[in-house]
Amino acid sequence: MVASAQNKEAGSAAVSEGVVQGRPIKVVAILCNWCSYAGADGAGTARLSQPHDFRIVRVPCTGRVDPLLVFKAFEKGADGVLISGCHPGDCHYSEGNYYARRKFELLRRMVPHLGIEPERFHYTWVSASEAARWQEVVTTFVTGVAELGPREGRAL
Amino acid sequence: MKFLKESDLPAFLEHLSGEAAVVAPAKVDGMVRFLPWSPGTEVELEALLARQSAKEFIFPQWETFLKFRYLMVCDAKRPGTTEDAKMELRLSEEGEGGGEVVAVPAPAAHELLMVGAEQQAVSQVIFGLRPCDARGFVQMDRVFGGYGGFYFDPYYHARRSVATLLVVSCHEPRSTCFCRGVGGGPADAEGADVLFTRVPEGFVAQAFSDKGAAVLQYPGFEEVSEPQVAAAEQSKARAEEMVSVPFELESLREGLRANFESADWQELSRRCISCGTCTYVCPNCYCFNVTDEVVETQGERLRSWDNCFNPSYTLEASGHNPRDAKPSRFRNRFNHKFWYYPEKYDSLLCSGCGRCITYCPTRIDIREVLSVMGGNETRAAGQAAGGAGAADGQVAADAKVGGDAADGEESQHGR
Amino acid sequence: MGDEQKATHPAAAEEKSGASGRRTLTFDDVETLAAIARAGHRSGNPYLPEMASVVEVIQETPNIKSFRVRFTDDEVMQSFAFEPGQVGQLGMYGVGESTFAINSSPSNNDYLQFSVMQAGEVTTALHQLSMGDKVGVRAPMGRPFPVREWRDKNLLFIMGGIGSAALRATILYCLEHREDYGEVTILYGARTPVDLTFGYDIEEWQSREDISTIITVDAEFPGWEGRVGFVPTVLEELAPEPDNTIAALCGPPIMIKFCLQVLERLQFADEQVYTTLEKRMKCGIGICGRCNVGPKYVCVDGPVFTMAELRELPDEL
Amino acid sequence: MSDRQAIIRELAREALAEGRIDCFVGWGPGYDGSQVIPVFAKDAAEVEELQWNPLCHHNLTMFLKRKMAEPADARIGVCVKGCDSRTLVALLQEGLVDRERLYIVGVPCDGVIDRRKIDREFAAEVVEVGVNGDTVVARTAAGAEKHFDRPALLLDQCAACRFPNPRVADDIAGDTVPEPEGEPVWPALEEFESLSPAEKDGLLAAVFSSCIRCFACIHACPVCYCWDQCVNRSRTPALVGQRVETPENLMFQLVHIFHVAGRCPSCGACDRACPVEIPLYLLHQKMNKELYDMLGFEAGVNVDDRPALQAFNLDDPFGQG
Repeated sequence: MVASAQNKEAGSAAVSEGVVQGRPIKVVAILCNWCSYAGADGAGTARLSQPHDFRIVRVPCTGRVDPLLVFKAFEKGADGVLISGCHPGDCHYSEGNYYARRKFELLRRMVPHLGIEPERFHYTWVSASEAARWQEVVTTFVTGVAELGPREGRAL
Repeated sequence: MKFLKESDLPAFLEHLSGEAAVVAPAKVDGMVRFLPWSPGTEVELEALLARQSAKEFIFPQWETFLKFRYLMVCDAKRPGTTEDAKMELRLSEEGEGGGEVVAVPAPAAHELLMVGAEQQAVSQVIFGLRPCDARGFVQMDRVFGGYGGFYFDPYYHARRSVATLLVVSCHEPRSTCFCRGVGGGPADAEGADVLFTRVPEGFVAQAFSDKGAAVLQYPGFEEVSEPQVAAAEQSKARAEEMVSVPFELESLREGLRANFESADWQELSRRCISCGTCTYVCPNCYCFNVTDEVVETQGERLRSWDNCFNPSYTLEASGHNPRDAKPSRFRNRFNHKFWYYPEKYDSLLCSGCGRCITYCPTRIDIREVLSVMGGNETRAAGQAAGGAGAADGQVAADAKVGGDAADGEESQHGR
Repeated sequence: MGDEQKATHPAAAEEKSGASGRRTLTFDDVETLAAIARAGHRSGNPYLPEMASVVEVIQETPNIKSFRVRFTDDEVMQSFAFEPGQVGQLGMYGVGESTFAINSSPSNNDYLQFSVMQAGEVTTALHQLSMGDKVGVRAPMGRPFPVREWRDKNLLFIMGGIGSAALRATILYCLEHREDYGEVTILYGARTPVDLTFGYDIEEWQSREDISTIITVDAEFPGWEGRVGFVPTVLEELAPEPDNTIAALCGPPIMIKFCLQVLERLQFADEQVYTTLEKRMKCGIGICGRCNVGPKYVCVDGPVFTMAELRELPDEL
Repeated sequence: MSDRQAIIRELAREALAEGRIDCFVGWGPGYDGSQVIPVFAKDAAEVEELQWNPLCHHNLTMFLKRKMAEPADARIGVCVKGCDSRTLVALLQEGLVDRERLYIVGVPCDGVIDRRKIDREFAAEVVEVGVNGDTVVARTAAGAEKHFDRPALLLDQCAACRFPNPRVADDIAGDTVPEPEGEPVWPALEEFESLSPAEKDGLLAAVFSSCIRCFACIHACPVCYCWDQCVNRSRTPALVGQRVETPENLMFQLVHIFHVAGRCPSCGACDRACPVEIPLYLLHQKMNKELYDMLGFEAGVNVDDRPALQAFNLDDPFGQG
């Protein structure tokens, strides 16, 4: 994640008020309702500091998340997409995230192929009790995207 | 009649690009396509046909009809009159020009809806058209030009009236060309403002309209010499020879009318995959769709190409689809071109370029379909009207069917 | 209304240049029709809707609402003219447009009424309209019922379900010029009494002496004392006299199919029977190519057709 | 080569004569001697039209998918090459084709000629392509001729083909050809994968700006079977709008590519059907390369496998983080 020095300095300075190079970065976080959404909620109630410029989409299960929704988000101007669900094995629907895991791994390998920097897409697992882990996951991800700055893709 | 040296062509186009956008065929990684021309790009006239006709430059694949925007205007600043609303629009930093305030909210309403029609037409010069491409525009002009007392399309008309069509007659027609079969020809001037014909070291140019005459004022043109005129005539005659007339035009409309329920449509459409390539590479197909595209509170109503092979083209909200089965959609394309359109607009909707044959993924052959439906050739199994040979066999026998293009009612109007 | 650029009409220009003759439609000549149709498009741009706002919403049945809309520009509202049977495109910016019969009376310059059954994307969005909301209207369109030609004839209106919306304007026109016509019979059927639209009209029509109104529902329904039976069966029992009578039909295809058979048995000639078709439409002005039945476009050559004309067209309804 | 053609005709004639099938789908003569078309043979005369030669590039499985066969319950005989058979296996894996009404004639294949490589060498129209041994002769109507050596003319994917013999068949036309060993290779991707993100973005933007949304790639794809209900035409959800330009054109193709993930064997039918020659292999071959790296999975190889994304196992070697 080597960002040019100038970009890095601008990135970290600007992330506090969420405005980078004149346009606020847009990050979409797709969270599964049973674990990651609850974890993020927990982080919120525990007043753990986290960047505030990302939008959460709550889904019943990451197994339902169609990879095309991620590409559609990028096409409509998202600068970063994070997907987080239950740890494999804890899925409320028992096998949702096993299917999801394969789809997102394929997605993770195809996103760079379209000229989108790899750091702009990440999928992971955060359980309902791991508020601290959520804070760490979302902060690193959003800071990483902020450092890259708004995306000027022309293909997607 | 004037003469232009081959070497002067780039200068001629550069002169034209002074006040108009020039479009010309160019070869880009193996494919010849009509592309915006800029000085220094080489015009490709060797290959006969560009991959698609130049239709998209006058009837673009998508264009904006109108833009709209919902503005939530809070009471404090609620404009009392249209003037205030316009002022408020100009002040709001993201209010771009072009939008015109047409509605002032009724006292109770708090929503301001602004609508602005989009109509800008860049004048264009399209060089390197073939006669079949130019004829495509003539046939579309009738639809969009309100022929027969129907409606008039300002978007198409705005572009068409400022477009100049420079046609280059064909030197080596392809086996899939059948312009003479539909009342045209490899050197036909219908729709052309200037017709160029290739002769040794240059082109003989003849104007056919005021726009054409204006183009010929360019000083680079020289007086044409007798041998050059003769060479042009000879090249036209030679090209005329090479184009076959694969089906009978005279009885075609009646044949299509009589064969509406024929099982042949099922046979002929078996290998069709109902995609729509034939209609999008065709210089004449003009059917379109109108959709609203909105992001949050602003968007536009836009027109985009559509085609009767699209399964949801006639799908009604009730779920009923009058043309649900593939053969009925397949049939509609040929009926529209050789029966429905002629009945309403008194000309054919096909100029015989053959692109629909060349670029169809399974090579559906319009000549075969029309000779079967025209009732003058029983359907030989898997046999294409124009082709015979096996891979290791002989060249396609040029099936001469019905001799020269009969001067039936359609082709007279088509002239 | 957008740019005021007045586009001259090349068809008129072409007219002078002697292009082959204009194709005359079977009823009135094209001049009046084309002039009426274009009256609504002041800017010369037939794709640009006229802005209107909803003044009243009537819940006719659980899935049918009538919207009374008034053009925002009062001058347009006053000068607006249409013939009974013509249609209009009612649209919401951001969703799209759909074609509906204008079913308020042609003499009413206060509002236009469109009845919308919820079926697809646009109609579902229209059903969320409330007072004061803005809509786009492109009207009038299409070929109307030739009410002037029907003078001194008996009229038989046969309607099913939402088909009533297509004939209401014509019925209102004929009732306003009642003396011009012979006997007027209205046969209107629906699946259940709840599905009967225009309850406010039905009472008035049933109370009038000079017309006979028969309302039927498909099957017994608690609390319904009126007639029970499918429209075609009731039509058979009614056995109207064919001579000097015009039948105007609109309803679900199955009803039209059986009613036509009944009318045929009653010796109604094809020229006497009119219907108004419904197709998927986009431009509404005879250009985009999709609403054709054979060579005829339902949006400009129709939606009103006589059975004689429909028999000539290929069977792809 | 012609003995395979003779066997195909023989098998088709028998199947039709014994009434086991209603029609036999194969390749037949096109409108000139330089190409073939899919042919639906229903009687002995039409069977004589059937051909087998290196020009037979169509994947005839596309005629077996939903709402394509006429009538829907017709019993169909079909010719399939190696790659075609993998798409048929993919359909069979999901039970989307009734195996009972199919009579599958497998055709061992040693490479299909890429017609575009010939056309690029000529300005005029090529009207005849003759193949004898390892040389290919292409001629225009005016008689201009060019000779090519056959391996150079093959489709790129044929050079890297791992399954030239049909994966499923009732009968095989002639003896099988040797199958290459070793890992799959993706030569066509190397150049693109070496580009920087910005260069990839620029190249894809240019390539997909010429897409005309004609749906030929989707309708020609045997495993893209929603085709008349395709989400690319729907407005609910509106994944793709009607602005026919790059971002939505690429989205349009991603809908196709990701819906066939794990079922598409990169047979190239979409590349060949595209009228504006968009290199779709950049997407579907890359997807198949990644699926192989991830799971060692190759689409449409065994009828009783599950497509990659419709199955899982607990210890998938990724997604731990």
